[in-house]
Amino acid sequence: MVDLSVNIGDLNLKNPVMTASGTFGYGVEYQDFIDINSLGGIIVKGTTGSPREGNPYPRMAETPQGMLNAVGLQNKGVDAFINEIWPKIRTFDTNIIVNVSGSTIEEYVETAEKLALVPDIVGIELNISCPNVKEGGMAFGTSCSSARQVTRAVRNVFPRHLMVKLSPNVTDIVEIAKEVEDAGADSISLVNTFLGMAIDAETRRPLLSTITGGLSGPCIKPIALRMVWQVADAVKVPVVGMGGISSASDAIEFLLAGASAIQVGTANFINPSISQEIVNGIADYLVRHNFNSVTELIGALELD
Amino acid sequence: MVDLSVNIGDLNLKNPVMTASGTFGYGVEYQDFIDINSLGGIIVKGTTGSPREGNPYPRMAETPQGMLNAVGLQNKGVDAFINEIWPKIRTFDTNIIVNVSGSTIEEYVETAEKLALVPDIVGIELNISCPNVKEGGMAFGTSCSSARQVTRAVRNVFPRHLMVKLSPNVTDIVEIAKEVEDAGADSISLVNTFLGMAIDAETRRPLLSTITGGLSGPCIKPIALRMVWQVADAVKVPVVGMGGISSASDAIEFLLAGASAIQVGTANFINPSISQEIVNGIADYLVRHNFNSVTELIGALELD
Amino acid sequence: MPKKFIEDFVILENKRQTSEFVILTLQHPTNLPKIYPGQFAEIKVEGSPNTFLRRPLSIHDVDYQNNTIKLLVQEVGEGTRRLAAMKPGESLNLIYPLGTYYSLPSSNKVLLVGGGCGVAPLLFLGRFLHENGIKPRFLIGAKSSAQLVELDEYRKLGEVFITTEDGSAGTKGFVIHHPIMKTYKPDFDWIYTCGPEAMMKVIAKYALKRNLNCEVSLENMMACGIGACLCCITPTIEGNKCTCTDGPVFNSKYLKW
Amino acid sequence: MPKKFIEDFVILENKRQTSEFVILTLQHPTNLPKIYPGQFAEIKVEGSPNTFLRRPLSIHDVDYQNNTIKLLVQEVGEGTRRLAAMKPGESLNLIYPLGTYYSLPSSNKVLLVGGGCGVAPLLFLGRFLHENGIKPRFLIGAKSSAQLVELDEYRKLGEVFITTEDGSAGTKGFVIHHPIMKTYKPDFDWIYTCGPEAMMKVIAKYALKRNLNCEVSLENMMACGIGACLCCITPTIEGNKCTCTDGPVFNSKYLKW
Ligand SMILES: Cc1cc2nc3c(=O)[nH]c(=O)nc-3n(C[C@H](O)[C@H](O)[C@H](O)COP(=O)(O)OP(=O)(O)OC[C@H]3O[C@@H](n4cnc5c(N)ncnc54)[C@H](O)[C@@H]3O)c2cc1C
Ligand SMILES: Cc1cc2nc3c(=O)[nH]c(=O)nc-3n(C[C@H](O)[C@H](O)[C@H](O)COP(=O)(O)OP(=O)(O)OC[C@H]3O[C@@H](n4cnc5c(N)ncnc54)[C@H](O)[C@@H]3O)c2cc1C
Ligand SMILES: Cc1cc2nc3c(=O)[nH]c(=O)nc-3n(C[C@H](O)[C@H](O)[C@H](O)COP(=O)(O)O)c2cc1C
Ligand SMILES: Cc1cc2nc3c(=O)[nH]c(=O)nc-3n(C[C@H](O)[C@H](O)[C@H](O)COP(=O)(O)O)c2cc1C
Ligand code: FES
Ligand code: FES
Repeated sequence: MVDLSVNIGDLNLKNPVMTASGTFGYGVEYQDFIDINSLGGIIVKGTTGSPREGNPYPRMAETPQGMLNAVGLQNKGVDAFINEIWPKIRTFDTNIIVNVSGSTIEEYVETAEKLALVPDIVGIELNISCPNVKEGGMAFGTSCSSARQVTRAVRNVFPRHLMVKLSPNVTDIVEIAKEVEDAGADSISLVNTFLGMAIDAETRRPLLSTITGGLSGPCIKPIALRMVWQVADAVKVPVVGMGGISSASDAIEFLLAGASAIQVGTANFINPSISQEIVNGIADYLVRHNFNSVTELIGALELD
Repeated sequence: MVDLSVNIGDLNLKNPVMTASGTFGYGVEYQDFIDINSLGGIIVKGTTGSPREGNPYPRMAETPQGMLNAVGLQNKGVDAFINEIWPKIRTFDTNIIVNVSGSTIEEYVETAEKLALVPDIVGIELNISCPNVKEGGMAFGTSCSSARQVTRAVRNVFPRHLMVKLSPNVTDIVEIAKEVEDAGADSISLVNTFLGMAIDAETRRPLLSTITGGLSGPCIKPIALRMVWQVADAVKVPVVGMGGISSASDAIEFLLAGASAIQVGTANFINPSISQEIVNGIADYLVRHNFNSVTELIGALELD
Repeated sequence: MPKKFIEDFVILENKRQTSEFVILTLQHPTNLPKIYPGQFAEIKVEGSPNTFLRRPLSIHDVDYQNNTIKLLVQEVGEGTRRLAAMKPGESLNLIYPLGTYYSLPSSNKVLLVGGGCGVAPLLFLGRFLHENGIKPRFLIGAKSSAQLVELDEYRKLGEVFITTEDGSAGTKGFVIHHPIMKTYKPDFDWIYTCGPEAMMKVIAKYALKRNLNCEVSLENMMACGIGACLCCITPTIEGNKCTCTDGPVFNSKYLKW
Repeated sequence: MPKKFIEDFVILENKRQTSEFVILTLQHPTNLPKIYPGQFAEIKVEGSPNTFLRRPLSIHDVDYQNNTIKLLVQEVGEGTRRLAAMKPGESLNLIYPLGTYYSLPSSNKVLLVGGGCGVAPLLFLGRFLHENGIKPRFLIGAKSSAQLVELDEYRKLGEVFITTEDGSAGTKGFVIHHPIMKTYKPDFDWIYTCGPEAMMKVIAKYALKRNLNCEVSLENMMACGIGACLCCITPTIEGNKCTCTDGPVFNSKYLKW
């Protein structure tokens, strides 16, 4: 039997396959299609200090091998998450990581503090990269100083695993990654969505209520893979890669580029069983290529 | 008859459809497929001070709705361009713009000076955004100060139309666009390719000899369109939009976002007649929607 | 929530109705799960390079005997064009059955109002009502007679009224202009509607004013269809709700229309 | 340069040869332009979402009488799998004829060496030589007899020698191990080869050493196929050359091998 388990800092994952925030609900939505417990982890929907209604409809547009979304962090807020949602999902036998979003450092800190009080929440993913909110969000992830500030502030109040999720909408992602590592992140996940736009030529109107939105799906994979490769090469903390992963082979590419684990996002919409199929596909690959452990693939890209 | 002509500063184009540098050779390669003279303009392959052999094979990888290239500015140098190539193409009845690339400001300036001496070259496109060369290239396009410096230096020696082509691999493209406008650009074209990467999971090797390369094609369209919209809104000089344009409808989206003209790149590889088909498609659209002139579409995106 | 499935169906028949509409009959190899009228499927369109996401389509009819379902497809873009071109023997992957469904009325005087491809769920709903001892009446609106589909099927289940915008069949005008709209309560006090949003809004207002029960079925853009992405929301008096799980069938009084 | 065309062909026949190979016969509605052996077409693969660029394939055979061309397709990935699944009546868009071609030899003692899908241009070349009064000999290498395709067609044109890696047909080993390779000059002084690069390199070295003329056909990755993108280069003694316009057929002595 091949060994699929990986460690991301102090988190032990059954396998390197997690699901990306905002694309997998709270896991329960996918229970009819896969065994949630077979995954390495799930990252739940972005959670904010107060409840949010998100952006107006339309929030979605299809693009070549991808989609734009402008959900804008619709969620019931951290209190409702802890009181209503967490009790229903905490019994899943996988790592459930709470994606934390906000408009101000105070909001991030307040949310993280509340989650810190729930001892069985093993970790949070700090979303400093959401392009779909008017204030904060991506702004934190596109400057070194604010990325550092928000990471350090949350680090101070959250004692368990702190994953920080980077925005790809930057000139030099390595610079930001290093700041975040320095400020105390236990791991770094990337990428969030790219800021994009879509227009209906016939009506001459934007397809999203917010005009711009976040681009995800296979179309972004080459850029995401490049960024993961650059960041994994530059930081010591583990890197969690994502962006367009839709097959075991895509996942393996991210591992080869240096990711210790991966997240599956938009692909869940097209095939709700894909995350489990990717777990199986990685196992098959290891057997076929005579590896004993998936850790042998991490950063194993062969250069001359 | 609808009026398809547009002006980009002092350049008059029969129609807003040009072809993008590096994707249309010197025009002659496409003569069997379309009437070159039916285009608004063509931007020829990146030209440097000295001849360049470019990067080793493999230089290309297919990606979801896109491709990566790592050609690396292979060209015969500006002298050969002026003496051997220009005489063969100067009789085309369209705007032929020379894409100028380099590793140092001196190289850019030297190339532009030589081109300035050929009076019937109507304009150059300054490529400060090529991701495929070790030195210079994209580096000039990702910092405000170097973008300003190289633009100003070339402006000083080139008296005719100076289009500056921006890199999308930046946090804030508007900032760079404003610098370039300020430094004397007559127009701004965007976007060049996104830095990306591709790996063959089976061989565990990069698919490009240079590991990373430039991503182009429909996959990048949503991001390119967003950037064009942002830049067109922020600068006074005309904007030339590109990135994944493969149909008349794509072209119209860029015009609506504020581009005064567009360039067709990767799509030429898949359908060598596409540029001419786009010209016709725009004309049809204008008739169908009761416009008299294509200029009515420029920046005509309807917001509430 | 009833269980959802991802499964391959085989196309048994592709029957063209008009220049825009086809009806696909799909067969499932084993017993179908219980499906309710108003529910839909998310369909993977193969061989259509620009169709990235699945496409939501109503379940148009169900035959538990033969394990078949029908889809009524209106060709509007690349995805539906590809679906409409599918041939018997080809296979199609569905996530189904999804979403809420029309509720059983507490009255037996019901009117089903459909327009455009919005008629899709009404045949199945009509059959369901009929099986439950309720005789539905149908009011179907179209641009012109050429867009009218399967009238004989509806007629098997109940009375059918028609409006066309050009007057080429039935009453000229929109559904709201049909004389039957004047005879609510005696004739009906429960309305089910599906069709263009503008039409449904008119019907919903009409029903509200007269205190008639009204259920509408929304066709918002969807990415996942299973409540995971929050793209398909519609504003309700209880906040934003997902059209794919809290809908597509809503009681119109909850909608912020 | 002869003129290039973008045109739709209709599939007349899809004939499976082995588990990996099919031969497609495509018909053009009007007269074909002149095509030379070694030239190729860039083919648009429809209905294969992950096949973005065209696929280069050699012209395997030409019939000017019936305006048909043949393609020998080896299934290696999504694009070639889709092509291999095409049915008569479907249409296929080609940019053709592209690239350089094998030159007419100054000798009439020629050996055509092919391996894998590299045999594709050799049938047409053999026919061309035959029509020009030259009797070609073929040396064809494969992994095993199951990979050998269309031997009878080659035999109509000249003598055929076989090697297989597992010895299941002909001489066991690689093409270079075949006894005929010992009898150059008397038997041949001109070699045309197409196949895996490793094989062609061995043949090219062999030819260089013995001062035999040798033309090879490269299968570099291509984006445009018409000399516009500079993606397909191969290093030559005169610098980087495009495989699609300066090749695919090169005299091996120019290559930096
Ligand atoms: C719950 C539900 C049930 C539906 N039932 C049916 C049905 O039974 N029969 C039927 O023909 N259609 C039905 N639709 C609409 C159908 O989903 C869309 O027409 C289809 O997705 C368009 O895909 P396309 O690729 O052909 O068009 P595209 O090329 O994607 O778009 C063409 C046009 O259709 C619009 N469109 C695209 N997706 C949707 C969408 N999800 N909803 C509304 N408009 C859209 C676009 O804005 C565009 O103007 C239903 C939609 C929903 C949400
Ligand atoms: C001038 C020329 C003539 C050719 N003639 C024939 C022919 O007659 N019959 C035939 O079956 N094949 C021929 N090929 C090879 C053929 O083009 C590739 O096998 C095909 O493009 C692969 O497409 P795919 O989508 O099936 O595979 P992909 O999924 O794209 O790739 C599968 C594998 O094939 C490799 N590959 C992809 N594209 C090429 C390429 N252009 N050249 C070489 N390897 C590639 C990939 O690296 C990968 O390992 C020729 C290639 C060239 C350049
Ligand atoms: C509909 C949608 C909603 C998302 N919501 C969130 C979110 O709440 N928080 C977050 O950090 N990322 C969010 N993302 C980003 C994804 O987690 C992921 O980073 C991105 O989609 C790229 O991966 P993919 O290409 O595999 O989808 C969302 C993405 C989509 C498509
Ligand atoms: C093969 C290739 C070569 C290119 N060479 C150049 C170049 O020499 N100079 C330049 O400014 N841009 C070059 N580009 C970038 C294109 O001009 C264009 O900016 C980019 O491809 C985005 O447009 P598209 O998506 O329509 O292709 C090249 C692109 C490709 C694909
Ligand atoms: S479509 Fe994803 S939540 Fe409704
Ligand atoms: S494939 Fe584009 S130059 Fe050869």
